[in-house]
Amino acid sequence: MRNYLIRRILQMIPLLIGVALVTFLVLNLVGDPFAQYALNPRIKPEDIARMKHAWGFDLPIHLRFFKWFWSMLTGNWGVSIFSGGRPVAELVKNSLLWTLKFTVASFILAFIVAVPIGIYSAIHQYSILDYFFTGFAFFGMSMPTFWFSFILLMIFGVRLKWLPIGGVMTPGLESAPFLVRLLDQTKYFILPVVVLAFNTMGGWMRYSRSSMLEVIRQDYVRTARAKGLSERVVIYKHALRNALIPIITLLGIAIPGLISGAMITETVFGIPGMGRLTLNAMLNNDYPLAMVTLLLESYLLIFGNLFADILYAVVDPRIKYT
Amino acid sequence: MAISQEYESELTTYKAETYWQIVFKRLKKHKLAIISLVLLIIIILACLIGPFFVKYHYNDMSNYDPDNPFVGEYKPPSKYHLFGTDELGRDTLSRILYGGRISLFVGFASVFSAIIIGVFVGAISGYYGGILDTLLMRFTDIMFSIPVMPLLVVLATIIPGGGVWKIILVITIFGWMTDARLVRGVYLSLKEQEFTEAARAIGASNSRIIWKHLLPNSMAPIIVSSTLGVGGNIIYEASLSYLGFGIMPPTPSWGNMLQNAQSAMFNAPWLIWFPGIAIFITVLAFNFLGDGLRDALDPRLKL
Amino acid sequence: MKDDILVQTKDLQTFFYTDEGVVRAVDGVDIKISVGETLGLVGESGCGKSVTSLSIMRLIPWPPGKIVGGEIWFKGEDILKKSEEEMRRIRGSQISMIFQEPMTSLNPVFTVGYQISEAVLVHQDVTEEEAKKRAIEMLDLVGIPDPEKRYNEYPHQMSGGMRQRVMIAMALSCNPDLLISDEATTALDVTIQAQILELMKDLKRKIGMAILLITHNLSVIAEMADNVAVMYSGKIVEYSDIKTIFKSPQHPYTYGLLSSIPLVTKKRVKGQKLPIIEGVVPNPYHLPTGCYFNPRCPYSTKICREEDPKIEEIAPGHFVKCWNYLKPGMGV
Amino acid sequence: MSEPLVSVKNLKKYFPIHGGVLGGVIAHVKAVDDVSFDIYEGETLGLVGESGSGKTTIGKTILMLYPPTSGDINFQGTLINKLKGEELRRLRRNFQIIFQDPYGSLNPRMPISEIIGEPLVVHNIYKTRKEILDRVVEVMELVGLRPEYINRYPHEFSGGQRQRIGIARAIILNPKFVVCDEPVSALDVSIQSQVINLLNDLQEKLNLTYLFIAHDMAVIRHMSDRIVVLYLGRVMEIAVNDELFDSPLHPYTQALLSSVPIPDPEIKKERAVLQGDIPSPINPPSGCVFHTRCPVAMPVCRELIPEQREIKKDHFVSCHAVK
Repeated sequence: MRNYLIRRILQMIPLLIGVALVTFLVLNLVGDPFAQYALNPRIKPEDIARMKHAWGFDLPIHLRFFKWFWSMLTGNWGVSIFSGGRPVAELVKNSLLWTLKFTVASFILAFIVAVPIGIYSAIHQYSILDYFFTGFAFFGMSMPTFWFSFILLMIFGVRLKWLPIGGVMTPGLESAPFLVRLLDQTKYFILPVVVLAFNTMGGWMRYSRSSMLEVIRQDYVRTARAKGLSERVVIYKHALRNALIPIITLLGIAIPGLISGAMITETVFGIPGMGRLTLNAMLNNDYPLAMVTLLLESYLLIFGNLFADILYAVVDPRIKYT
Repeated sequence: MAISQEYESELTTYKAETYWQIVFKRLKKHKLAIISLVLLIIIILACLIGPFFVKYHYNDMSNYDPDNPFVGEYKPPSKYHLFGTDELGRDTLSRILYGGRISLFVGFASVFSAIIIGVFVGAISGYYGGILDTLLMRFTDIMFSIPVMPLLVVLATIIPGGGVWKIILVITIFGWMTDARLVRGVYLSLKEQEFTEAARAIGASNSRIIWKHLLPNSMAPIIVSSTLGVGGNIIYEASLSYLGFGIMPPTPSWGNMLQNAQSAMFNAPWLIWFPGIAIFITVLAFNFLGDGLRDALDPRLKL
Repeated sequence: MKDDILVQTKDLQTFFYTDEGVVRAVDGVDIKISVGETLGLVGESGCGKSVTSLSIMRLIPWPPGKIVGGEIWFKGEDILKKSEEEMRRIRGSQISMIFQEPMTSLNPVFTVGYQISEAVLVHQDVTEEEAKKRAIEMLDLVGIPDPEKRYNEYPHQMSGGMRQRVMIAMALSCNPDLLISDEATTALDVTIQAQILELMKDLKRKIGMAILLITHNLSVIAEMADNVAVMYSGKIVEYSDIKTIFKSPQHPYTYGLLSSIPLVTKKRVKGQKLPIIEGVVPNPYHLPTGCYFNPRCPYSTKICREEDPKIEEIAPGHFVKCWNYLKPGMGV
Repeated sequence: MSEPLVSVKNLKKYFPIHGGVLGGVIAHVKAVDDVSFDIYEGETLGLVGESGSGKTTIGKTILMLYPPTSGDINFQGTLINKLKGEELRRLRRNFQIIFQDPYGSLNPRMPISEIIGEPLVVHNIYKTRKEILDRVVEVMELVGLRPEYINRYPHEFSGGQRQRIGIARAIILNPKFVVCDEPVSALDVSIQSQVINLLNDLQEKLNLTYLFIAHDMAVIRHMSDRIVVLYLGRVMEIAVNDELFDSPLHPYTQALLSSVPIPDPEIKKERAVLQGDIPSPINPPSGCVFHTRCPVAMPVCRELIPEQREIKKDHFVSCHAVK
């Protein structure tokens, strides 16, 4: 187990560097981002020169990469000109907080809804409810996130006016008591969280279902029955314990989808999160900022996967001893 | 020797169905997959032929006509414009049919090119193993570690142009890794099978084994993943277009038709409904078909 | 004698309903096992021997399988009439089963000790402490060294032979009246198989349970069984005590099987052919008319091709399902 | 006996195991460890052993399907372990293999005409398609397959027939030497004898030399002229058929023979059951690999690897206890 963990963490290092390299290359090899800055009358030439130096643009490309990577690691992320010279770290911190808040919420929602349903479907394969849930799962998988958001907004925001149609909080509530703010926040988050969860749920249901179906076929489930255990114990103890092991990998698998989905959901609902930040950075050709956000999102994904793998090793006794 | 002629006919003749007959027979039992297949054929035909039969060109902006309240901008569905008109008074139906061509083409073409790259990388990696495999797979891991949507947006920005081919290129750049991993996995397991060893034992060359023995045996998962992939890519195209990084107007695609729709939510909901439904139904059909194919091609069902 | 009967199946029929058609996996099987008897059930793959045993356990998975006819009497009661709850109390305590694949038959996420004590806990009114003690006792009984330590190990830490011992320990932990062994030694190496066979003999002497021994290996049958039933395509074709079967088999299939297996004790004559049974086992979806064995039978006559024979008692305790048994010219 | 057709000298095959913190090689599976034997033209050499004995690995390494870790494989005067690429491919027509698994050894997407005929295509033996098909039909008849089935796919055949297809593929190039890797162990009892007879028949007709690998002592006895007994990747004993079965010298061979059940209820034999498990080939015991289970083990067995000695004529034993 210890070896497994150390190996797993060591394997991550080239990945971290590689992702940084790709991010760096993609956003640098295309051209000089400062060429576009120069066209902008709002930016002073000396600012450009200062930034060129700060980002190492006066260095050869490989040295520039190391300089950049080092400044990334040390948290020295610079300032974003298009956001009025605010420090990138501050922009990212705020955005990351919003993104985490609502992705984690939808992650939990998706997990607690999808996994039990998937398990249920497997146990009652070919029952009416199984068909219903299968349909539901495909529905979720096939629905473009933004379109689904539109529909929900049209129904709950425009027609019924139950929920706000965008933003993250009602203006003027910044200093209200905590509970009031929480309630307010919940109101704003319901739609985006549901949309994002809905999008992930379908895949999870199918995955949990097939994982459980796979386990039910195994010899040891027959052994458990032959022992005289009740069907409940056979399913919920012997089978489920095994089925949950691959389901844990979902934690890792789900993160890319969540990050991608979050980008769209944030845009539709006007949540100032990481996705929106990346998007705006790209729209404004603010490459230094985009590089930070892209790198951070990738690292989020890599660490999420690491977490899932560790959890996997904890639950599966077969990994402990290798 | 061994078997006397008299009895043999009774002993041996199983039904002589080919692999694809068996697969199709299994697929037929999957009602939703068959319905989806039919539906997809209809959708594809409609998009291909449809534009020749509709009254309006997709870019026609019908002029204001004081005598006809159904013609003009933001008109709801009527017998003149079955799916209504958009902010410029263009016929939504015509745009959906034409946009379908674009969306479907993007879906198919990017899946196709991703498969070419993915199969090549996966096959080489899985068959030869060693350093080559390690390098290719580490690169795949890296590509996998960058979240798709942000990467798409970045790629769409830095690659110049706004056409269909650019979007296909962009989707291909991130899309090949799934196929590569898939094919590699299949090759790794097939490589251990005795029929691969048998091919080596008779003296078959590596390239013969890779392309003639192993590739046909990895078709099943590739077919399933591409079917699901077409649907997925249609959604990616739509999402990119919605974010403003996709197919650029005036060329219609299902995605960019929805681009301005958010602001039309209050007064022209049909502009949201129709393109969305087109995407949804098409993707749903691809997903059902892919699921049916997965069951029909399941390698665990012994042949 | 009659009162000694522990298990008896009467005209048992278990069918599988698949897309290609109905497979009559077990089609009218009558076997009986007395208290303390070892019955060998022998046949090739697909002949229905495993389905017979799973039917007795009532563990046929539906869909696609189903017991569609017949009776299974266990200790004077028809277990096909029992409720699932009553049946559950029989499984693992009065009838136990061990399977072919020791590598996959144990649950990978629980310790072997836990899996044994679980069997004790469901069937006996004991505390967890006592169940654990019993499990360790059982591990010791089946010859696993250092049982206290092994109790806490996971299946993947054990070899195939050890896992099969664990399976036996689990099966015998509640002192069953009948142990069903479904090809339990087939996957094992020959020196390990010898260990397990010796263990089973030894335990049988100590515990006195009856055994239904299912195998395709005639040598294992010869070593272990008191009586033998030979199955072919879902039916019993010959049934007798062990010596009669091996000395004077009456069914051409039994005879063919016995004479076609190479013997470790027989001197080699280079170029000498083994007697063979021609052809292959019939496709279960397209069974031949008449006697199922007739296309492969060297003694097949017109009636064999037209009508399926009934099983007959040709001598006390010796049953044969064949039109031509002991007929002149059969050469058996 | 004349010059050997195949001569194996000090063959070793270790498979690396990756693991540890850096995922490097942490150990080896010593599948074959210092094995030497000869195979003479026209004979059947039986190779017998339990799982982990390395018998299949030996068979496949001799054919260079796995590159040996060390040692020499001499085929008719050519050290084939020294050959590379094209040279080796050319020579492959002389030695072939029949596999254990009749399901896994045939490509499910190829009709059997292509499966059986592929060696001809690969080695450019016949030019036209008709010539190839004629030869395929000829071989199919030889192994007892009806030529009408030539365009069918493997899934349409039963296990025994598939094994015949595999045999046809192996003999179509008229090889001199065939490795039979447990060719009957996956088959039903009634089919085993058919395939055994077929193999004997073909050996006679085509003058084949067999390396016959099996774990079933009875099948080995029926098939082999001479027998090599393996345990944990090492040779325990080599002897002529009757000699080995009538007077086995190595304690392992004795135990192995005594473990085999006999299909005769009259014989209630007292068997010497070997205690304990087969050790893992990853970390085999020191000295004689059998000493952990050996009933006559001495202190020296733990220390020294016994040499392979010719105790009687053509009877080799690797054991300290055998005098």
